[in-house]
Amino acid sequence: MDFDLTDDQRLLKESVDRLIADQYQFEQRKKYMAEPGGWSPSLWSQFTELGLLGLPFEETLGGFGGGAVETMIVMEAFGRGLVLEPYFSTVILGGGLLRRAGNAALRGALVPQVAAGKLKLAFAHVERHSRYDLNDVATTAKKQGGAWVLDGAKSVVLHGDSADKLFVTARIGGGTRDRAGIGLFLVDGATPGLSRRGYPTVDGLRAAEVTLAGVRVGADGLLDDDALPAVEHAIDEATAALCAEAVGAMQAMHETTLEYLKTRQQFGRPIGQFQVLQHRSVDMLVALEQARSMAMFAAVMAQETDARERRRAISAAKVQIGRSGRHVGQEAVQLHGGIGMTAEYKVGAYFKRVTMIDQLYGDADKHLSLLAGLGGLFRDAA
Amino acid sequence: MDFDLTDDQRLLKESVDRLIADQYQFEQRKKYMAEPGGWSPSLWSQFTELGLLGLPFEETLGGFGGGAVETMIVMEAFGRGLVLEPYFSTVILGGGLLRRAGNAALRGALVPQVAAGKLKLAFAHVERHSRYDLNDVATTAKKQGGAWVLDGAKSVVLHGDSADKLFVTARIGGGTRDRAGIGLFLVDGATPGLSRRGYPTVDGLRAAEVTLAGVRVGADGLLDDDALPAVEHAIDEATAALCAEAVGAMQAMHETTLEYLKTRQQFGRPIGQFQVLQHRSVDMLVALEQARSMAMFAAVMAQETDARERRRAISAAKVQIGRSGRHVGQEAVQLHGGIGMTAEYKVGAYFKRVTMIDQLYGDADKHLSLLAGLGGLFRDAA
Amino acid sequence: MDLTFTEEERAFRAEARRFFRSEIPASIRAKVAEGEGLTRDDMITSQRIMNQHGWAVPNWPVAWGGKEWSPVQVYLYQDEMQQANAPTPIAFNVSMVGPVIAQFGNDEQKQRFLPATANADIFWCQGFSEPGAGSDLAGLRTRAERKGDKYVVNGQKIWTTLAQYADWIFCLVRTDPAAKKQEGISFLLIDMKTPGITVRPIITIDGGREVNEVFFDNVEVPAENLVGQENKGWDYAKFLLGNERTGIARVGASKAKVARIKELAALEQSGGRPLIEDPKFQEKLAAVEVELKALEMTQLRVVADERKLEKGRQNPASSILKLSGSVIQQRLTELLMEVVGPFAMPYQREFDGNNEPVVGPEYATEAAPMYFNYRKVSIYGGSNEIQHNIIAKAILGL
Amino acid sequence: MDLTFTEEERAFRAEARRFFRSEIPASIRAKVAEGEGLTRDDMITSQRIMNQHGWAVPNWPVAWGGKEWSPVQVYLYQDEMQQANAPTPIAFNVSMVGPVIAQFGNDEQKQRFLPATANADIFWCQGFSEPGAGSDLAGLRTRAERKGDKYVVNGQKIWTTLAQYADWIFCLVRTDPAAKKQEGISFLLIDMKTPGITVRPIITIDGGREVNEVFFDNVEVPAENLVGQENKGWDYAKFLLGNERTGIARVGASKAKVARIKELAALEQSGGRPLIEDPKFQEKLAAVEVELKALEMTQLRVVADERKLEKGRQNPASSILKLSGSVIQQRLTELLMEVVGPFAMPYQREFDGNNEPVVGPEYATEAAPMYFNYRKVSIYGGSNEIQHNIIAKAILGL
Repeated sequence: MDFDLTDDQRLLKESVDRLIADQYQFEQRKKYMAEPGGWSPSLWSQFTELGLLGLPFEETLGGFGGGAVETMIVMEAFGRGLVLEPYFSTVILGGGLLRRAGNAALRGALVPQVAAGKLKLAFAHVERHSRYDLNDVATTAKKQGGAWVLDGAKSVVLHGDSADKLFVTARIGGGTRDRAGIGLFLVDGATPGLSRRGYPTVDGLRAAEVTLAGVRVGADGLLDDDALPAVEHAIDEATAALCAEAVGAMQAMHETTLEYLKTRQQFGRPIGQFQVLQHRSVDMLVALEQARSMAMFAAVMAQETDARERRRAISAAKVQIGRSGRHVGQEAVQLHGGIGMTAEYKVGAYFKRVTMIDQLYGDADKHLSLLAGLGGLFRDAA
Repeated sequence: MDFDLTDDQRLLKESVDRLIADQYQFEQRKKYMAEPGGWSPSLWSQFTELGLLGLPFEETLGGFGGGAVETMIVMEAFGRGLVLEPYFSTVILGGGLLRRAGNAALRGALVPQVAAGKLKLAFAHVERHSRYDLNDVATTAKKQGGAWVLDGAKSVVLHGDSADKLFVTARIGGGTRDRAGIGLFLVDGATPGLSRRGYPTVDGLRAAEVTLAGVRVGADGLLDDDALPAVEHAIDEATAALCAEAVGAMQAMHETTLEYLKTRQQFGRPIGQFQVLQHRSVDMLVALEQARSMAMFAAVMAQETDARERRRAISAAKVQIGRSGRHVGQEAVQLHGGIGMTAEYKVGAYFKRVTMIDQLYGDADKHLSLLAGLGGLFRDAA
Repeated sequence: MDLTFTEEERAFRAEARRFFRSEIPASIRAKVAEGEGLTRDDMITSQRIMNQHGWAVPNWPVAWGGKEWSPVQVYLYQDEMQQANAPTPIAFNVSMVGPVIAQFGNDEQKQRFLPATANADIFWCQGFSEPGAGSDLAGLRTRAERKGDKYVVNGQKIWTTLAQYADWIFCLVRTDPAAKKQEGISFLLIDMKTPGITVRPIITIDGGREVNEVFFDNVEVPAENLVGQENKGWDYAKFLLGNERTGIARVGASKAKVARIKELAALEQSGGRPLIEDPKFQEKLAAVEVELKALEMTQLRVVADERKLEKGRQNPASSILKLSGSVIQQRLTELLMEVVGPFAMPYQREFDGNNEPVVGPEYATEAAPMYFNYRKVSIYGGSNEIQHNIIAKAILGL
Repeated sequence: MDLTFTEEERAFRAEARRFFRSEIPASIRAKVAEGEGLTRDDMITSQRIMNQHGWAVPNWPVAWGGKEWSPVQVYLYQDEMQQANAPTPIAFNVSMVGPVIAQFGNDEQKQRFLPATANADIFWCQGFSEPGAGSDLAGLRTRAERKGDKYVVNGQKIWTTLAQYADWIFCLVRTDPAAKKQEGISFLLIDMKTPGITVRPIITIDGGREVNEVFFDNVEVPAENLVGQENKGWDYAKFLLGNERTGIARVGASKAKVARIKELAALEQSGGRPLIEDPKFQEKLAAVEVELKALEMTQLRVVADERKLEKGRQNPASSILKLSGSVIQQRLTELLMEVVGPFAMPYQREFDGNNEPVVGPEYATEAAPMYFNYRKVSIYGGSNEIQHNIIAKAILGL
C-alpha cells in the first residue's frame, strides 16, 4: 500500500503539469478552440514530444510503457487544463481498443504512428437508441466475398471528425440487443460510403455523426468477431481516465471558487468571511476528495480482468464522480454568482465538462443501477 | 378556493389549542405516560366533554358532524401536544372503519358509546410479513355453523392493549396476497381465544401483539366480506390525519429550535447569529411549510371516492411528510446539540413521533413507489 | 376551508386556458416549451395580443388597464399562461417600471409612458446591478450629475437582461455621493438611443445572450425623466422589487416541464423499453411532482391570504416560493438532460452560426443549454443565499 | 503508487482478523453488531484480552506497551477490529488519558497509572464539557482552588460518557480565574470515589444511558494528581483531542453494518419477495457503499501520508474523515430502520425493565434506538458545524 509516485511518475507529472500551466491557461484555450478543427495541432506536437501519445503502449513499439497511474496523472492534468485535443479518443479509447482487440501485427503497424502523432483514432459505437447499453448495436456487417460490408449510423463519435481511422462496431450475428455477435472493425476514414459530420460539443470539444452506407472493409479489418468483452474493458479503462479528468476539473473549480471568495468584496468584506459560504466550500472539498479517492480506485481496478469485479469498481467510481461533479460544479457557479454564469469566465467551462463526463458511458444513476444489480461493493465484510 | 376556517372550525381550533396549551405541556405529558395504561383517563374525559370523540360522526348519533378539515385541526394540535391517548386508534382509525364498513345498525349501537368515551377501538391488521402491503393477510376466518372462527396473529396493533373492541381482518378466501377475499370482523376484546400483549412504542405510545386462536365471532361480526377497499379508504383517511399530526409536531420542533437559537449563548453571542444556523432554520421552515401544504391537500383528497386519485394524493402527501419530518427532526436535534439528544427535553420526543409516523402505513419511499407506479401526480398539464 | 375553486373561478380558468392556447401563436409557445430563446418580435407580438384582450397589465391601476382581479384570479391567469407555454408579459414593462410610474410618476410621465409600455411600443430593460455591487445592490456607483435641466450619467450596469432589445432603460443612479448608501439614489428613465450608451453582450455558459453590460459615458438625460423625487430612488426600487414576487414560484411553467418530460421520455428508449416505463425514472420524476404539488398548494395559501393581510405584510409561506420554485425548476432541467442522454452533448445553438440538420432528436438540442441556463434562477433577482438571509431576519427574527 | 497491500501487510491483516474473531468472545461481538450497549464487564474483558495479546495500546510509547506500527498497520488493526464487531479499546484509557500521562506525566504518575490504564484496572472517564460551554470548550467554569497540598474542586461537568462505569475521571478545571479563557486551565486526575462527587444519569432519546452529569462539591484532590504544569491544561487537552482522530471515520464499523443490513434484508419480505431483492433497496444501499468505499480510500490516503508529513501537519483529506464518516454511519441506521419496517415501533430496551419476549424479529429491537442514538455522532466530539468551521479556517484559509 503506497500512494507515492515513482520517480518516473513524478517526472511525468511535473512535465504535464508544467505544460498545462504554461500552455493551457483559459485564455490560451479559447484560442485553440477557435482553430479550424477546434483544437491545436501545435499542442498535439508538444504532446508527441513529451511522449504523451505513446503513454499506454509497449516501449518496444515506441511507447512509454505507462499503466493506469500514468494515465491518471495525465488525465487529471488535462482536466485542469480542459484539454481540447483528441487525446482521449486517440490514446485512451483508441489505444485501449488496440491493446484489447488488436493483434500484434496491427499494434506493430499502428502504435508507432499514434505515438508519433501521425495517426488519430476514434471509436464509433453509440447509436440513436442505444443510450448507455453497450450491447445495443443495430449497425450490420455482412460478408461479401472476402470482405465485410457495413451499414448503419453512429452518433456522437468523440473527435470522429478528425480521426484518420475509426473503430466501428457492427453486428455480425444475433439480435440488436444480444451480447454475442458484435464485431469490431477498423475502418479508414477515407473509405467510400463512410461519411462524417463534425460538430462542437457542449463542453467545447468535437464529435461527429458517422454514417456507413455499404462501407467495404477487408477481412483483416475485423479485429474481433465477438468484441463486446474487449469493448467493455476498453470503455471501463476509458471511464477510469475520465474520472481522473473530472477530478482535475473539480479541483480547478474548487481552487477558483476559493480564490474568488477570498477576493470578492460584498457588504464591505471578502465574501469568504460569510460562514455559509465557508461551510459550502468545505462541502465542496469533501465532494472533491471523495471523488479523488474513487478515481484512484478506478485507476487500479480498470486493469482487473474479472469483468464483474471491474464492473463494480468502475461503476462505483462513476457514481461518485457524477455526484461529486454535479455538486462541485453547481456550487462553483452558485458561489461565484453572476460571473459564474458567463462564458468568458473559466468556472462555467469546467462545469460543462464535468457535466458531459457524467453523460458519457452512463451517468451516475445508470451506474448505481449496475452496481446495485451486482449486489453492491462490499459483499462479505463479516 | 378558500383557506379560511368557518366559525365552527375556528371555535373547535381555539378549544383544542387551549386544551393542549393548558394540559399538554411536556412535563404534564410525562405524568400521563407514567399512568398505568400509558395515557390519561382524565384527559380522555376532557376529550369527551369537548366533543372530540364524536368528531367525525353524524350528529344524529351524538357526533360532531366534522369532516376532514375538523380532523386536521384536531390532529395538528395533538401533534403539538404529542397526545398519548388512544384517539387515533379509536376515533380516526376505528371511526373510519365504522363509517366505511359498518352498517347503520352497528353505527347506531357503537357511535354513541365512542362519542361518550365509553368504547375504545383498535384495528388489528398488520402481520409479521405484510410490512406495508394491506392486501397481505394470512389470518384465516373459517365458517363453522353460523359463526366464524378466526386464527392468526396481528402485530403492532396501535393501542390494541386498551381497546374494548377490535376490528380484525382475516382471510375468507384467496391466497395470502390476493386483494379479494379479505373479511373485516369486529371482535370483542374479551372473546375467548383472543389474547393481547401490550407494550410501549418508541414514541411513547402503546401497541399490542394480538393472537387469535380459534376466536369465535357471530355471523353479525363480519362487517364486510370483501373489505380491502373499505380498509384502504379508512387507512387513507387515517394517513391524512397522521400527516396533520406530523405537521403539528414539526411546527413545535421548529419553534423550539428557533427559541433555542435565540437564547443559547456560545462564543459570546446567541448562536442564532451564526449565519449557517440561520440558513438551516430557513430550510427547516421550507420543509415545514411544504409539509403543511401537503397535509391540507391530503385532508381534502382523503374523501375522494376514486381510489386511484385518492391513492396519488395520499401517497404524495406521505412522501412529503416523511421527507420533511426527517429533515426537520434531524435538524432540530442537530441544532440543539447535546440537549437535543436527551430524553428529558421535548425536541427528541417530537423527533421520535414524526419518525414513527413515517414508519406507519408506508414510509416515504414506499409511497413514492406507489405514486410513480400510477404515473405521478400531474398527468396532462399541457 | 374549501380547497375547491368556485364556479366563477373555474369559468375564469377555462377562459384563460382558451385564450392562451388559441390566441397566442403556437409557434411562439413551442419555442417557450423547448426553451428556445424568443425573438424581440415574438415578445412584442405576444404582449400586444394580451393587451388587445385587456390582459397585459392586470396588476396596474384600473385607469391604466388594470383588472382588480382577486388573488385567485391572478394565480389562475399565471398558471394557465405558464402551462400553455405562453410568454410571460414583458416583466420589465408590466411588473417593474409600469407600476413604479403608475405609483410615483407625474401625470405627464403616466400619459407618455404607460399606454406605450402596456402595448410594448416601448421595450424596457432594467439598469440596477453593477459590477462592484452584486448582492449588495445599494452599493451602486453609476453617477448622475444634475447640470441645468439635464442629468449627466456616467458608469456601468451589468446583467442587464435583454438590453439588446430595449428602447428604454430604467436605472438606479447615484445623485448624492455624499449621502449614506441607500440615500442619494435616484430612479431615472433613459432612452437607449441617447449618445454615450454602449451595450456589450455577455454570453452565458449555455451559449445564449440574455444579459449585457451597459456603459454610460456622459449620457445626457432630460431632468423630466426623473421619477418621483431626487434621492428617493431606493424607495421606488424597494417597491418594485416587492412587486417582483408575482408568479415567482413558476408553478405553471414547471407543470408544463413535467408534461414535456413525460412526453419525451415516452419517445426515448432505455434498456429496450420506453424510458418513461423505467420505475426508477418514474420515481425521480414523481419526487419532483410531490415538491411541485406542495409548492402549488403553498402558493394558493399565500394567494388566499393576500386578501386578508394588510398591504405589505407577508404570509411566512410566501418567502419560500422563490426558494422552492428555483430548486424545482433546476431539478427538472436535470431530468430533461437525463431524458436525452448522450444527445445532450452536441452543441447546436444557432448562436455559433450552426444551421445544420439536428443531431439526434430535435428536442435534445436545448436540454444542456437549458440545464446550464437555469443555474441562473438561484442567482439572479436576489440569490438563494440572500433569500435565506432575508427570511432568517424578517420571518424567523434571527 | 501501488494500492495493493504488501505481503507483510496482508499477513498482519490475517493475524488481526484471526485474533479479533477468535479471541474476543462471540457474545460480546454480537452485542456490538446489534447495537446493544456493552456492560462494564464486557468492556474490561475485551480490553484485558487485547492487553494480554499486547494489542491494547499500540499507540503508546514502546516502553509502556506501544507497538510502533506503521500507519497502514494501525489502519488494518482498526478495520479488522471494527469489521469483527470487536469493542474498541476503552477510548478514555487508550486514546485519551494514557497518551497524555505518557507524554506529560511525571515518572510516578506513569508508574502508577499507565499499566493499570492499559489493563483497564482503572476505568477512566473524561470531564471536559460543561453546561454553559458546549462547542466553546474553553469557556469551562469548574474551579480548582489550591489549598496546601490539595485542590478543592467545585463545579459541574456534562455529557460525561460512561461516568457510571468509571473509577477515575480526568478533568479540565480552572485554576486561574483571572487569566484569559484558554489560559488558567489545568489537567487533573480525580478518583471517582472521592467524597463530594455525584453522578447523575442523562437518558438519551434512544432510551439509553451513555452520558451523565458529574457534580463536584468541595472535592479534595491531592496536588500530586495534577498532570504537567498548573495552568497549562489547555495544551494537554489539545494534544489529547489531536489524538482522538484515530479510527474516527469508523470505516470498518460501517462495513460491518452494511454486511448486517444485507443479511437482515434477506430475511425480511417486501411485496412478496425478500427485501434485499428489491432493486430500489439495493440502490439505496449501493449508494452508501460507494460513499463508504470512497471514505476508505480517503482514509488510506491519509494513512499513507502520515509517514511523510512532519508531526502535526495534516493531509487536507484527513479533515473529511469525521464528516463523511458520521453521515455514512447515520445513513446506515436509516436503512436498518427501513429493513425492520413496522417492527421499528415497539420499544423493547431493557432500560424500562421490559423483559418480555421480543415483538417481531429479534434484530428489530435495536433499529430505532440505534437510529436515534447515532444522531450523536454529528454532535459529540466537536459537532459537524464546528468541524466545518475548523476546516474552512485551517485547510481552506477562509
